[in-house]
Amino acid sequence: MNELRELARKLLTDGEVRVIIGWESARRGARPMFVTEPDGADGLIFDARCVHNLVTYLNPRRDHVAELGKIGLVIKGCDAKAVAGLLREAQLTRDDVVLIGVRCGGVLEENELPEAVALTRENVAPRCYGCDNREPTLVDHLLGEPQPEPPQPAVTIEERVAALDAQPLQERWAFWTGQFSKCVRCYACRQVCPLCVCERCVAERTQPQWIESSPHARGNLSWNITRALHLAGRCVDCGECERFCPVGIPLTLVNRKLQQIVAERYDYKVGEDPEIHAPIGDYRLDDEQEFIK
Amino acid sequence: MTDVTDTGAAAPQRYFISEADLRALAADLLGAGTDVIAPVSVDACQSPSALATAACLRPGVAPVDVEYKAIGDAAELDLGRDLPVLSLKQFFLPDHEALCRWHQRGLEVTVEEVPTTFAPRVVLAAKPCDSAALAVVDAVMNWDYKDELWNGRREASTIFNLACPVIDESCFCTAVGSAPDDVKGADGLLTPVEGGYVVETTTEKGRALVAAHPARFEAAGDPAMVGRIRQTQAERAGARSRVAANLEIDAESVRDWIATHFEDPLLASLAIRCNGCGACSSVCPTCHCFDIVDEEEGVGRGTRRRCWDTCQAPTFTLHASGHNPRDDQHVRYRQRINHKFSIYPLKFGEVLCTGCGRCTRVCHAGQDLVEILGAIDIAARRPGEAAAAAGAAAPGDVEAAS
Amino acid sequence: MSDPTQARSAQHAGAAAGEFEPRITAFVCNWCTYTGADLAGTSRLNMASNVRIIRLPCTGRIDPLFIIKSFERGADGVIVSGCHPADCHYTSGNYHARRRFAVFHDLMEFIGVDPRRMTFSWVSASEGAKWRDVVDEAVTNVRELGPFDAYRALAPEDESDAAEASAAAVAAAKSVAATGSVAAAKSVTAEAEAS
Amino acid sequence: MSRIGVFVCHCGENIARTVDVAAVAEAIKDHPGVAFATDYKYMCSDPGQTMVKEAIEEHKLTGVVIAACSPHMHERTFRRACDQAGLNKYMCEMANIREHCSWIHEDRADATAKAIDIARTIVEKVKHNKPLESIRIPVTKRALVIGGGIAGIQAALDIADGGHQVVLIEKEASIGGHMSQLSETFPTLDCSQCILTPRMVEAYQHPNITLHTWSEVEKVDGYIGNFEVTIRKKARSVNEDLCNGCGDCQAACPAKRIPSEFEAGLGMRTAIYVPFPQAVPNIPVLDRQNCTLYKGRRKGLAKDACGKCKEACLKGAIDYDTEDTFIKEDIGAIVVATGFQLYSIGREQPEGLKGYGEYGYGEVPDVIDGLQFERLASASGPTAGAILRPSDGKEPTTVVFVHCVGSRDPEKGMKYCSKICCMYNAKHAMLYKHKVHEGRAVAFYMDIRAAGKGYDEFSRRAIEEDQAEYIRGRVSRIYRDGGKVKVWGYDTLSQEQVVIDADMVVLATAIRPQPGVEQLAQTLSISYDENGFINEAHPKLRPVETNTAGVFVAGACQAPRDIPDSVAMASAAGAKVMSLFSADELEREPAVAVVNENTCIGCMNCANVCAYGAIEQREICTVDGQVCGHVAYVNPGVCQGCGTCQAVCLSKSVELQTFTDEQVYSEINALCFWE
Repeated sequence: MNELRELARKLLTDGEVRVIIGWESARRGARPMFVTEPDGADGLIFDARCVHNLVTYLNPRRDHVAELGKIGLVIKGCDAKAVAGLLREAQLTRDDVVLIGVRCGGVLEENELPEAVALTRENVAPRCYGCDNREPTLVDHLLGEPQPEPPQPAVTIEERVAALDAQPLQERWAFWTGQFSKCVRCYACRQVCPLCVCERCVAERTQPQWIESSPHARGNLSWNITRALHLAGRCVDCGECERFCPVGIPLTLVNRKLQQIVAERYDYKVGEDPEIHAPIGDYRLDDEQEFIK
Repeated sequence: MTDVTDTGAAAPQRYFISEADLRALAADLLGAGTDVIAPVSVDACQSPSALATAACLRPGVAPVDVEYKAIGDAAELDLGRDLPVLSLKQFFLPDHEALCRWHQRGLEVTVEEVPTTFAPRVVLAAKPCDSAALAVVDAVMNWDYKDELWNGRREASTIFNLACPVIDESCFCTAVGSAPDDVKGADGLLTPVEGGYVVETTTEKGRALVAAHPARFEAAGDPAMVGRIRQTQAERAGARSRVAANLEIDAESVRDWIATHFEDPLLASLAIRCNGCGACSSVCPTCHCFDIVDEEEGVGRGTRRRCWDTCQAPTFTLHASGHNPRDDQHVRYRQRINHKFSIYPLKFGEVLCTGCGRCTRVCHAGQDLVEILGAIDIAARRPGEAAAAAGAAAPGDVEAAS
Repeated sequence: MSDPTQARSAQHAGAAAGEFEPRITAFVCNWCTYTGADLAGTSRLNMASNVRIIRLPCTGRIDPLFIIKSFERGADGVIVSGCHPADCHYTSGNYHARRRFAVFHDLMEFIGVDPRRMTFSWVSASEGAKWRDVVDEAVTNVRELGPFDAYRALAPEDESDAAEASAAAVAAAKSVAATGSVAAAKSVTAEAEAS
Repeated sequence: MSRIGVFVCHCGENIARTVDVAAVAEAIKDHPGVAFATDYKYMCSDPGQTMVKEAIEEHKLTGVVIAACSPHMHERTFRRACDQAGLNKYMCEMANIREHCSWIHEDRADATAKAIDIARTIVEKVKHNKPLESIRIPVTKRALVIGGGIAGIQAALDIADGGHQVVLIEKEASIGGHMSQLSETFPTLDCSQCILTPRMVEAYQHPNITLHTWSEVEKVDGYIGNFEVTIRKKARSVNEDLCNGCGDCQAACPAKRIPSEFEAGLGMRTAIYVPFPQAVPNIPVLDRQNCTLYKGRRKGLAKDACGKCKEACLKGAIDYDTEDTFIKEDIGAIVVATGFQLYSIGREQPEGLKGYGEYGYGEVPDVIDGLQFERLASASGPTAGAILRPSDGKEPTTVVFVHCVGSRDPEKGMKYCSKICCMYNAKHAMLYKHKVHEGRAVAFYMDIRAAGKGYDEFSRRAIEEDQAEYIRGRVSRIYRDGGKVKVWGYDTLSQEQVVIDADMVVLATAIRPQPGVEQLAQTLSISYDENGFINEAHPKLRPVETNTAGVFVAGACQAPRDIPDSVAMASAAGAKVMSLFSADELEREPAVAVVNENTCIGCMNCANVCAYGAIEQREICTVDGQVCGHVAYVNPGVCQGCGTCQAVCLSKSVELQTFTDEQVYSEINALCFWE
């Protein structure tokens, strides 16, 4: 932690960055912190409560953050994939940001706690299970000691996806239409997604209106399918969409399913290399086509 | 805030209703074909239980949510639980509703209006912060154009609040002129006591409901009532002070400071972590902005609907020209604060917030209205300390500095 | 492959009795499948009449939104068809489409849509007969699955109800009947009943 | 508000038999936006078209739908008609109720219902059509011809004679290509250089042709009509303007034992050299690899080891320090004519080829390939035309010619037939017999492929008049046996082993594309097949076009070709170029994608999927000219209108005109099955 504070203080003092975006411990638990004064650096923390994918603040839609000037961003391994995503799609110039990587041993599912608690099968964020990227490589600085593997959660995301896959079609339909019918179209999932970079979302087009704007079951289904498809092969599995969803739609399950699809079909895994093309928009002559007559 | 010991209006009638009688009352109403809306526990998955556990149940997340629902059976009543995820707003300004429908054949177009009168319904155990919100929003729904759909639903509804038993660090109703036992916007109040509830009616509608079901209510005068009431007095006072401990502000000072500090870097700095997700507006009992959309159902036929919108969305103020006067998130967040705590009170004399704290609870970026109002209050009343408080980043001032 | 003649005879019986008639929207590329369908015509290959073709330059142009919207508008099934791999008039449009639809296909299945409602095929300009088979098979499959009521059930409660629709349709039918066209009248009524 | 006219065609009985056309017209009248609907026996007939034109006038139609046959059939017809009536032709669409309806259905009710739906769909599309103007692209009337062989020369001359500027580039020091190496040509046995040299000179002196020898294509930007080509002029060390071709430098050059490429290794040249006496231009190049001076410099000697040629040059044309230079040319069309090389079938092989070590090529001096024999037979060759074998310069009394060495051999060589070998083998046999009357010419062949005017007669003459012995069979082994070359073969007709003591063996080796053609193809973004031959746009109908507009192909770089084929192809390519140059502007259908710069975020997904490289990144600026971001830009000259970019654009910021989202949405909407 001191390591992090020292570095932040130095970067700010040397004027290498104008703001450090990291985490702080506040009234209701850990939350993003924006440090512009060297002394503010002492408020920075990194522990299992630091769930937020701060890369979302690099998203070009965040003018008010960009206005602060050059950013020093604290990222976990999983967050680095989002940075790679922005670079891959020309939404970010690598030199415009200083990346401070922190070695990560997994984070909590519920982060609004006065202080960090030890990770257990019950409280660990399921997405951390099997994480292969706990030490970001895309970074300018890598801090912290190597961390132990996070524990296996009581219920893994794979198990939940498998549980759905095991259900008959009608059950799955009932489940998902039920879930999506809760959606009130606040679009929080989109706003917090580091990869939802569009200036004007297709959901806001009215001519033609591919996606009905009002939150009824039919429009909600179109929206949620489209959101998922647009992230196919791009989603970095940071889980922010689900975390921010005020009505608790398990978007992680859809995202994970799509990760499985591109992995099985195209042997593709979202990674930290911006040079590797996303699977959609790319092709191989011998892509399997068993579903095509 | 309505003090039960002394009211400006007609003194409240007091009754007692037992847990059983309350359910019986609900059953009577349902039997008579009256909709009964109440907080109920719902399966977070609304799906076969196998899936509920396997697919939805996430460690650390409650398997059930509390929601306001039109119940089908008195047994569903589940009073006294947490604050519902969505406020009571949805029953007066639904997230989407038809305004009219159109049909076109050849060159002839017919428009079909929607009804603006509604069947009577009863809301049981509404949260005081939710009913109060309805009263606050009544003002904007009637100051110029009379919103028939809103008013129709208001008139059709009889609301009984439940003195709030769940108070956490995000609550601040007392700071914005409400209270955990407020009856504002409601027709009566239920206060839990041994074996049931003390019932107070504060409006004609409230009294009418009691009058219609005499068998369910024990009238006052019963000696036991005195004790019960004394007990509730104490609990209610305690609840109020617990909320007050979270936040105390001078609403007028805050109102005037915001009005005169539009460009103050503090406002920008307070907005810095906001992602503009707009979830706060969706769950807010007082946010009432809506969008109007035409949704086709094939060639020459469709429905015009209004649905919730939020000033936190960039498209909210996007002009046809492409220009956007609020093209930046901290500006949009300022608008939210400004509208609720300055513009609205200046226009309608009331703060557009009842301190339910939903916006704070729902914000996973850590935007904390208790903290934000506190900071503004300090700036307004003790400018010296404000400077220190505004240590955090502010796009405005950094820009100025650079 | 089911027996196409069966698919068709069933259909005519159905139309007459006003029973369920699958409604299928087809999105096809201009150079291979559309031309293949033309060939089916010039070869007078009789096939089920439940499919409505929308012509696009290339399967590469086809967006999953088209399919979703078709279901929203009451289609019971969709067909997407284009040039065989390596035959794409635009060299690689169909390869991109293939990936898009593979992912879409799997996702829809996960969401609970029966994949048999979505037929994907490669039909070249010389495969009029294959187009016939694709159409007939799709119709047979969807006929077995029945109407896609699950999707229509998602319609908002305040949407114009079917009664109005059929009323309107019957009115239309009358206007058409007035011109002495029993055929069209019957067809339009059939639509009304189907909805 | 749209005013659409719908015209339902009976097509005689073709549609009316199964579709109640009157009912279709009647039903469509109720469709929102339809101002007029009718049916007629033959819409495509003159009266039919007139009906459309008059209706456009009378009903002030904003769009026209012809419910008839496939758009592939008559779209042009009706669009022309609308155009004549003053309605933008892109406001007219066809509803296909014949091929897609009346011809494939029997039940009248079903067919009629479907026809109504089809008409509705297209009406909805037309309601969202926009008037479009065809795209005009300026054309630079200047052609680039790559390769100075007979094909390149022919194409260059044809285009130049057509009055257009041509830039002809050749990577060797002289134009002429392989044809200049040949002695006589089949089937007429006229001297190759006698017919070629005048063409070379003509090309060199032509006022419209700029010749760059010792040059290669470095880079190609732009698109049809507007290429910018960067040419690398390799350092020649000889000033082309000063040199008068006197040849003193060659005489003075001490390095005289360098195998001559032109002589196929049978003769020697100096380090500074003109490839052959008739070279065009007659200006030497300095072969830095073999030059004593440069060898010295590479070793890092303080002082130049030689300099004789410079001393010898009275014009002072020699400069040892010249470097590669680059010139940019604005070009409208490109002809690729890079020609071929012979499959060198020695033991050592590049690119994993197996080679034919068992034939002793490269080891047995008297085993030579076709081009080497051409040089032996050539009057200007190392032996002044006398057939003398390389090992001892004696006249061979028995010469064996082996066909199909490396051709038609999927196992070890190329799958394809090299096409010209049968003919040149016959020619070689004849030339040999004409010069060595007592000699014995034996040819091992698989099949005689002599399709072509006078070809079969020619090969028969070799057998019947010149007594060349043709043995049908393959050769298994060739090796040195004292003064002889033993040839083991098999006669498949007499089913006998054949062993011949030959004095010399000529191998008809396979024809392959020039080395480096793949890189060139990539530079031009044209495709090539597994063997490296350039792909034509269509094997039958577009044989001299490539899949990149404005780039054409001629000669043996596309497939093995003989001289007449190459020349014909070159003229065809020339004609294509000239038709492209016939107008100042190129007119294209406006079916291209257009980017909405207000919503594009420049993620460039569209560029990734564009098969034509039509999409590039473009900076956008604020009103005060500050760069504020980048967006995608679609070059209408290159876009082919597939719309793949639109489907991958997440924000729907690129629209394919003629198939916009509005149009497709409306068609889907028209098929609303709720009504």
